[in-house]
Formats: sequence, structure tokens, C-alpha cells
Amino acid sequence: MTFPGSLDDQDALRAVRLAGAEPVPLWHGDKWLSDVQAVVLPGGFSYGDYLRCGAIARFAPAMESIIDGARHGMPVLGICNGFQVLCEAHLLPGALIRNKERKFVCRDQRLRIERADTVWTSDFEQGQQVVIPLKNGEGGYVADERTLDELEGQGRVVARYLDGDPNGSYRGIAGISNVAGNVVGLMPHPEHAVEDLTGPSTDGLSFFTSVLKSLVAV
Amino acid sequence: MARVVVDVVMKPEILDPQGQAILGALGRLGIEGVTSVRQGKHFELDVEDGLDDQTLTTLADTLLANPVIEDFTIHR
Amino acid sequence: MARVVVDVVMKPEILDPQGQAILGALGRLGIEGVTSVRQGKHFELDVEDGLDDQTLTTLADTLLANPVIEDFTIHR
Amino acid sequence: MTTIDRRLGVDTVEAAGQTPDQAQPYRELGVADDEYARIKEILGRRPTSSELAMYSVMWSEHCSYKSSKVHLKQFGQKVPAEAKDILLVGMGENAGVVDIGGGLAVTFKIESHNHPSYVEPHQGAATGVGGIVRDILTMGARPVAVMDAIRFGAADAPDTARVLPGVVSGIGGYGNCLGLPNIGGELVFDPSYLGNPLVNALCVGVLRADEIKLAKADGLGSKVVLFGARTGGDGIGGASVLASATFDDTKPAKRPAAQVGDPFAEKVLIECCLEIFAADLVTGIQDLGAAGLSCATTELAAAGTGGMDVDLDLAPLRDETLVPEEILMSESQERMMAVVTPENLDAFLSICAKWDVNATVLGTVNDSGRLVMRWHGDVIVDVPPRTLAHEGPVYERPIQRPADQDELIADTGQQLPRPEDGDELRATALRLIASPNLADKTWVTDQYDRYVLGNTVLAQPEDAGLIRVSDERWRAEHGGAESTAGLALSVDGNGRYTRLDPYAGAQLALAEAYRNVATTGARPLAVTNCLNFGSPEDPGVMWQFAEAVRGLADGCQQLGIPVTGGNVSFYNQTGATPILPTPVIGVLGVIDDVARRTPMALRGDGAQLYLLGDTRDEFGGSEWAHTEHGFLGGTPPKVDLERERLLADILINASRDGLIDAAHDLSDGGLFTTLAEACLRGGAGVRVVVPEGIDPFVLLFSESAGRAVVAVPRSEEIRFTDMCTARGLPAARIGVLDVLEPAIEVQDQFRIPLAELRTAWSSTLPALFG
Ligand SMILES: Nc1ncnc2c1ncn2[C@@H]1O[C@H](COP(=O)(O)OP(=O)(O)O)[C@@H](O)[C@H]1O
Ligand SMILES: [Mg+2]
Repeated sequence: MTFPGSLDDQDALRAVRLAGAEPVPLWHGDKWLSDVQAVVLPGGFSYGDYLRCGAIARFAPAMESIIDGARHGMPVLGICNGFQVLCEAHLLPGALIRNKERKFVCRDQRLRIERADTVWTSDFEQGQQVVIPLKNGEGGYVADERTLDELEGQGRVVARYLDGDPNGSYRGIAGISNVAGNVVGLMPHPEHAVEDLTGPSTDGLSFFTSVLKSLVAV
Repeated sequence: MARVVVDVVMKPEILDPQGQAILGALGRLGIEGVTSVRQGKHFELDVEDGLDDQTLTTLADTLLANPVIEDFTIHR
Repeated sequence: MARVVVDVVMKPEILDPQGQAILGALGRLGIEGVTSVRQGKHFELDVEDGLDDQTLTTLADTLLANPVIEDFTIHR
Repeated sequence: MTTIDRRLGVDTVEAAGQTPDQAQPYRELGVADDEYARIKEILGRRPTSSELAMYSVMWSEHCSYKSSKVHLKQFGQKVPAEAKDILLVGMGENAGVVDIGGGLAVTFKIESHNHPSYVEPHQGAATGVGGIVRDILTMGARPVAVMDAIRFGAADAPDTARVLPGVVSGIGGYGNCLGLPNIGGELVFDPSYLGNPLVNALCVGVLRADEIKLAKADGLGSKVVLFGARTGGDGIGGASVLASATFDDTKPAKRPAAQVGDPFAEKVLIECCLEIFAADLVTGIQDLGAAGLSCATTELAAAGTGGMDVDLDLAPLRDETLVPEEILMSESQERMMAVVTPENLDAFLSICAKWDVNATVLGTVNDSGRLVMRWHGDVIVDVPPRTLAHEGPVYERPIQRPADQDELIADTGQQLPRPEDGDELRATALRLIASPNLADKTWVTDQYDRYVLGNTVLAQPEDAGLIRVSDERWRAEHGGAESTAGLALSVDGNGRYTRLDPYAGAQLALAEAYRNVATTGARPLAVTNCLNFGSPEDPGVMWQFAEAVRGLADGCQQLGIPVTGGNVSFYNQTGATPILPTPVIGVLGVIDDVARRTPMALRGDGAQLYLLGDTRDEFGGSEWAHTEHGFLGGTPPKVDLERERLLADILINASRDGLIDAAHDLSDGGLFTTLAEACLRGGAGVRVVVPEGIDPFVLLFSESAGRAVVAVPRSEEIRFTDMCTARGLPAARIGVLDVLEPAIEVQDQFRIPLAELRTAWSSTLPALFG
């Protein structure tokens, strides 16, 4: 999905292609998704995001059918700004706020995959440690205690930061899923870890191969 | 034509890195007597008199503030 | 112990991208009747009663606002 | 709300004719007496105040290059023969364009935004990035990466703590929001920049060689469209005298003291332009930067069919109180001007609508040879556009070698105490590596997105940034496959060297950037430059400038790479004290197969460490003299550009033939710094043997140019050394890699474990800036 201020949409398309699937560029202004089987909301600054990241994107014409699709089990991955959009759209609980250090941070981040049984993570081992670029200015995941306990209790924390949290996220949360597990929000950027040449690893590819497998399986 | 102000602040239970940083800087500046700082957003809207409170609330509630982490007050 | 509020807004002659973006979104939201939006910062400080206005102004002027592009008002 | 008559008090051509001797505040606008006289002569009457506004900005130092022109010509005159055919667009356009083969071309340029970054660090730096990106876009290219070379006062000075964090967040904030990877730059501290930081931003773009766009208003009847942000009262300090002049005594409304950038507006402007270019809908295009509408209209008109009619009152305003003079001078960001044939206009406007970009038809191209502007019907401007765009004043400023220059060179610093034994060498090494100019820069570079676009192969802290030349369209044209071609870029400058010898200093900066590019395995191709100097009215500064330009022009000719463009920034001084003369040089290189690039990281075991080039006792202007003794004197390291060429050849061939695992050039701080950076990057240690007949201190800290360190796998050692011998490049085996207990160990001198080294290296900037 490309919003006017999307930045990593080309990377997302590339990652989907490298995973062996056919990438379909979507435009925020189009109400109807051409028959795609899964949607990636890429990183960037969807509408400038001076107000709150994702606050305005949530109202994009295309978001209606995405929200609708997500509620009916369509796999949706929100990366960075995409994660923010999913939270603003209430498809995922909590919110993302300014980094604790109040600086944009871009670095190679170690993560632990906490759930290897969502459609987006099935190609990982439970507890697998991966290295994926993290780059955000508003990546601090916050929610009230009840919500956090619920997320933990229902095993909806998909990935956690290792080596200390880089942005002030509560309980080191780097990614979460909805109850059904088809909607995943992730602050780090797997689409930047799909080629040896350009990434710190190719660990990110598994997010995209995971969803492809689960889709061809059904 | 009327001026409406909407103030948005983080819910108390959510930590506020900006407020914290300012509090820290105060120390370095040698300014004493400030015990807490919280940073929020301040919106000044020019609205036509026709615009009803209902609409304003929706506006604040869906766009200007994120109810999950923020509270807002409207001054009309 | 007193609650002091400081509001910081862009000087009127300075471009305010935030406000522009919100105004644009209102259209998409189908909300009519808002003619201008400016986004600023809103600070809530808890200060000891001893703290004089002088100090508060310095504080606002050096830490809370960037005098080159922003104006501030203190509500005590 | 009462609507005031916008025509009130506006000076018209007719009025100018009737009041020939009306006094005009031209001096306040920086227009000299003889310049004002020439304007009258050109127009055959006094200028209207709008015309005066236009001449004053177009004939300003910044836009007219009146003090530097006579020197910059050399870049054109000395274009190396071998480069003539790759130079598609030379100096003078918004940015130069070079042919990189395969139907592709590259445009790149570096520009300064020094003063605004001092006034308002975050916004000043941000709008600096915005400006250079629009220059690249204007050539018809997709911007693909940025770099930044930034210089501040002493690292621990209070004002540095104010300026640096803002500059870095501004560069990051704007570049990140545009989705352009930041792939390198410079960070330098020196007291001379305290009241005058340097913020130089570079942008590189890729385009099809046959789709270059130029700033010309071609085609009778073509429409002149202003699109992008609305025009506000930004950057028009000067114009206020005119505004108040027109409004008699009534004061004009307040004008901004600083500009605020809107990166989102620029992002959509970029995508909008690229879609317009792809559909081939413009005959000419120009970005609005310094001198805004004055510059765009006159340059477009001057370059094309020859004339243009403009209805200035149609320009969309952010501030309705602006008067024509101010609109003409406004430097509001995120605006572009295009020339569109009537039949393409609808298509053009609908693409703007798709991207929510505001577009307005302001005027029409004609062949009158005049640029005529109307304000609510009244003619307020009627000028020959060339006289503003190209026929500005040209000065031969007086040049005088500074009186203290000989004294400066005479004191070579031989008397400075040097470390005597292993322990002192060790302590010196740790202090140097922790000094702000040599310390780890990740505090800065972690605020920049280096991953976006997915083509970044090498970025900071590598010697040069290296990106794959691959985009959607390329893949579409090649069955989805990625291209293997790559671009390498490095920017370098050294104010201390240049202060000691401007001619050599410029060449040393050029040589370092050239070497950095070659170190990655890329072949250097072309040059851009940003010349940061003091006041051109100071003969001493003008001498520094003239010498630096001559050195750079000669150097480029000798290295066989052309200067494609650049930027001059004068008046960088605090009071009467100029900054260190600081030419910042950017070198662009190409590599056929990015997979073959050479990284800087020393990894793995057993590879042999070779030092290429000659090491002499050269400490003039060195980092050691600066940090250990706060001393500046003597002469900078010897320049040998033939040697630089040879070294580059060897590094490029070695990379192509897979003879080396890693390479890192030597520059500030000398060999020890290079080893430390390469070891910390890869995690391996090195055991160094000091070759016969060289003093360990000189080996470790001298800044002799034309050197690099390479790691050669044992299997390739013979082939590599044979190549060096055959080509006559000195290659000394100085040690071996060691991964068990990694450390830098200098035989019989000292040993520093990497852990200790990393702490010293990486603690400095966080401790200073939080
Ligand atoms: N302001 C900056 N922005 C981006 N990268 C920077 C900046 N300053 C330094 N770097 C990067 O840090 C690394 C070390 O810088 P430097 O020692 O100047 O390199 P070199 O000596 O090879 O020119 C280089 O990769 C350079 O690009
Ligand atoms: Mg180098």
C-alpha cells in the first residue's frame, strides 16, 4: 500500500517478490483492493504525520477495505508507520509514541521471535533470534497495564527487542498481533533484511515466505 | 467565525519522554521549584459559528487526540 | 504547589506544516466549517508557589519555546 | 473584514517613467552605486521597486557569483580530455550530469546552508537538504541518496551543544521523511566554526541519459506553471525596505526570521514531478530556491524562446499581506516552476491533483525578448531576462597573500614533544581515537535512515557510500532483475591543510574523496564542490579562494575527472575573523558489479595486512598536532596525484579480481586511526610489525597522503604483491589479522584490546551530546 508519504513501499514490493509472491502496488486513494490475498502497510510518513503517525492515514479511502479484510481474516502486516496506522485504526491495541531518547534511531536490531505460529511468522523457530534494521522516531510501544497483560497472556507479543529496548517500548515489545493472528504490527523493518548485499541479514525474508506458505496452503 | 482551542495531553499512566527531558534540563539550567512537566499538543481552530459541539468532539476524539493514550479538552 | 500552563504556537508568519496537514485531512473526513488549524505545544507544569514569573518566563523562553519561530503564553 | 485595494502603492513601469528621479533604497538592498547606474542604463529609466528587488537578489553574491566567476571558469577550461564525452551537462545548470553507461546518467551536487543553520539549526539544516534535493529533481532525476558534511566550533563549546543536535535532527528529519538514504558525510570540530557552522548537503540522482530536463522556457504560447507550496514571506529580510517604501510609512506585516521546511510537501512534490517527467509533460523546469520567483522566471525566460508574460497576482500566497517585491524575493520552500505546452496542460494539472499538489498557471512564453510581469493588470516589471540571469556584475576582487602566511608555514612544529616510548604511544593513540574529530560518529549517523530504498550497499562508517543503481523502472525494463551497477560517493575537506596551503589543501581534499571512492572498488568519475570561505572583500580570503580553485581545477585535470558543478559560500566569518578556508569536495565513482565492492571491515583470521604508499614524517595540520598540542603550522602533507591515480588503479583492480578482503584508506589521524576503525568495524584484531627504518610514532600518526591499508588472503598474496611491484606501488607487509583475543598490538610498543579501544572511541559524542 502506498500512501503519499510512504517510503519503504518499494522495499516491501521487493521483499514480496524475493519471497516468491507476486507484489501488487496499492494506492491509498483507491477504495477497492484489487483481488490481493495479503496486504503490507509499509514504513514512512503516510501523510506527513506531523499530528500523530498514522492518525490521518487511518482515514484513507483504501483503509476501509483493509480494515474490513483484516476483520475477515486477511493477513495484514504493518511495518513501522504501518504498525502505527493499524493502532490508530484500532486493529491493534495500544499506540506508538516518541522514542524515549527523543531522537530518530536507525540501527541493526537484535530481536527474539516470540510467536512462530502467526501467518506472518510461521517460517521462524519459536524463540529464534534475528537481526533486522530498526529505524523510527516514534517507535515506543505503549498501552495500559491491562492491555499489556492481555497481550502477554494471549501470546500476542510477536517479537521483542534484545540488548535493551531502543525506543522506550513497554516490556520491550517490538511487534504484536490481533487475537486471530492475521494482523501483525512490527516496528523493525524486515523488508530491509532480505538481501545479503543490502541488509545486515536476510532474516526479514521469513515474514514474507511465512505468509506466502500459509496462503498457498489454504 | 470563532476561535476554538483544543488541548491534548497524554494520559497520566503513559510516560512522557518529552516532559521528562525538560524536567532534566531544568536541573542543568539551575531552575528550581518545578516538580513535574508534561508536554501535550495545543490546537487553535478557526471555525464557522455554525459548527456544533458534537462535530467538534468527534473531530478532537477521532483526529486531534488518540483516546488510547490521550485526553483532550475543548475551549470554545 | 500550583499548576501552570504554557502554550506554544508557531509565529503567525511562519509556515505551520502540522496545521496544514490537519486541515487537509478534515476535508477527507468530510468535516466542514473549519477554516484554519494551527498546531502548537501545550505544557502543564507543577510548580512550587515560590517560583516567580520571571523564572517562568525564562523557562518558557529557553526550554519550552524556540523564540526564533514560536510565541508562547503563560497561564498561571 | 475590509478588502484593501492590492494595487495601492505598488510601483509600476508607468510610474517609473513619470518619476525618473525618485530616490530608491538600493543601497539597503546591497546594490552598489555603479550597479544601480547600470540597471538604469539597461532599462533606460529607473527600475520599478519590483525590478529593483529582482536585480538586487539576482545580482547578489549568492546568485550571481560575481566575486567567484572569474576563478570558477577554470573548471570549464580545464575539463580533462578523457572526461569530455561523459559530461552531459556541465557547470551552470542546476546540477551537472554525467553518463554512467547503459543509457543511465547521474546528477549530483553539494550545497551550503551555513547561516540559516546557525540562526535556527534544525530548520536551517532541514531546508538545506530540501534545497539540494530540488536541484537534483529539477534535472529530471530521481533523487536516490543524500550526504552531509557538517562543521562546528569546539565540541565542548556551549553553542556547539545548541547548534549540532538541531542540525543533525534537521538533516535527519528532512532526509528521512523524503525516503532518501543518508550514505555518508563528514563531522568536524574546530574553534573557527563556532560562530559560523558549516552545513553542506549533497544529493545524488539517477536519470535516463536521454531524458535530461533543463531550465528553459521553450515554445511560443507554452504555459508557465508554478506548483508546490504557497508563497510566504520567507527569507526576504532585504525586501522589507521596499515594502515599507511602497507602503510609504505604514509598516509591513512581520516577516519570518527563519524558514520552516515541510518535508511531506517536498516528498509529494518529488513523486508528482517524477510522474510528470515520466509522462514527458514539461519542456522546461526550474526549482525555486534562493531568489525564488525572480530566479525561476528570469532563468527560464533567458534560456528559452526569449520572452515571458507573468501575472504575478495569480501566485497563491500563504500571507495575503505580501507585496509584489516580497513575492518576487520570497524563498519559500517546496516550490517548482514548469513550462508546459497548452496540449499537455490538462494532463500536467491532473497529475498535480492526484498528488494534492497546488498548481497555478502564472504566465505564457513569447518571443518578445522581455520578461513582463503584471500586478492586477498594471505592468510592474519589464526587463530583458538575460541581464538578470546571466549578465550580472563580474568583479576582479583584489588578491593578497596574507601577511602571516609565511610565519605560519615557517613554524613547522618540529619542536612539539612526541611520545617517547610504548606507553606514551599507547596513551597518545587512545587520546586521539577518543578526540571529537576521530571518535565514533554513530551518535550522528544513527539519526539518519541509511536503509530506505533498499539499494544501500555501503554507508557510514565505510570510506564511501555505495548504492546499487536500481529502481522500479529499471527492473521493469529488465524482467524484474536488479541491476548490478553501483555508485560510490565521498565528501571530504580539510580546513587546516587549506589554511596552511590553499592550493595543496584543495587538492588533498580532492585526493581524499577520490581515494575513499577507489577504496570501495569504484572508479572515480566526476567531482562536485562546496567552497566555504570568509569575505571576498578581504584580499587575504580572496587569495585563499583563488588558490584553492586553481588547485582543485588543476587536480581534477590531473586525475582526469571533471568538476560538474558546485556552490560557493562566502562571508563565513565571525566579526572580521574568517573560518578556516574549507573547500568540501565530493567525488562520484561507478562500479560495474556492486557484489565486488571492498568493505573496510577487518574480519576473520590470518589475512596479511599491507600498507600501500609512502609514509613520511608529515605532521603539518595533522590531527595529532591539533588535538595533542592545539597547534597549527608548517606545510600540509605532500600532494602526489599521479600516486593517487596509481593507488586507485591497484585498489580497483584488486577489488575486481578478488585479491583483497578489505581496504581502508589513511586520512585524518593516520595509520592507527585507520586500523582502529577497520578492526572495530569487523571485530578482528591486528598484530603490527614496524618495518625497518621507520619511527613507530611516524608510522602510526603521520598523515602522508596516497596511502591505504588492505587485507590480503594468503592465497592471493603473491598475485597482489606482484601487481604492486609491477606497477611500482610501494606495498609493505605490516602485520597479520588475529581474531583470538582481538586487539591492536604494535610489536615491542603496546597492545590495546578492542574492547578498551571501542570504549574510548564510542564514548565521546554521547558524553558531549547526550
Ligand atoms: N555528518 C555525517 N553524516 C553522515 N555520515 C558521516 C558524517 N560524518 C561522518 N560520517 C561517516 O563516518 C565515516 C568516518 O568519517 P571520516 O573519518 O571523515 O571518513 P574518511 O576519513 O574516510 O573520509 C565515513 O563513512 C563518513 O561518511
Ligand atoms: Mg577514508
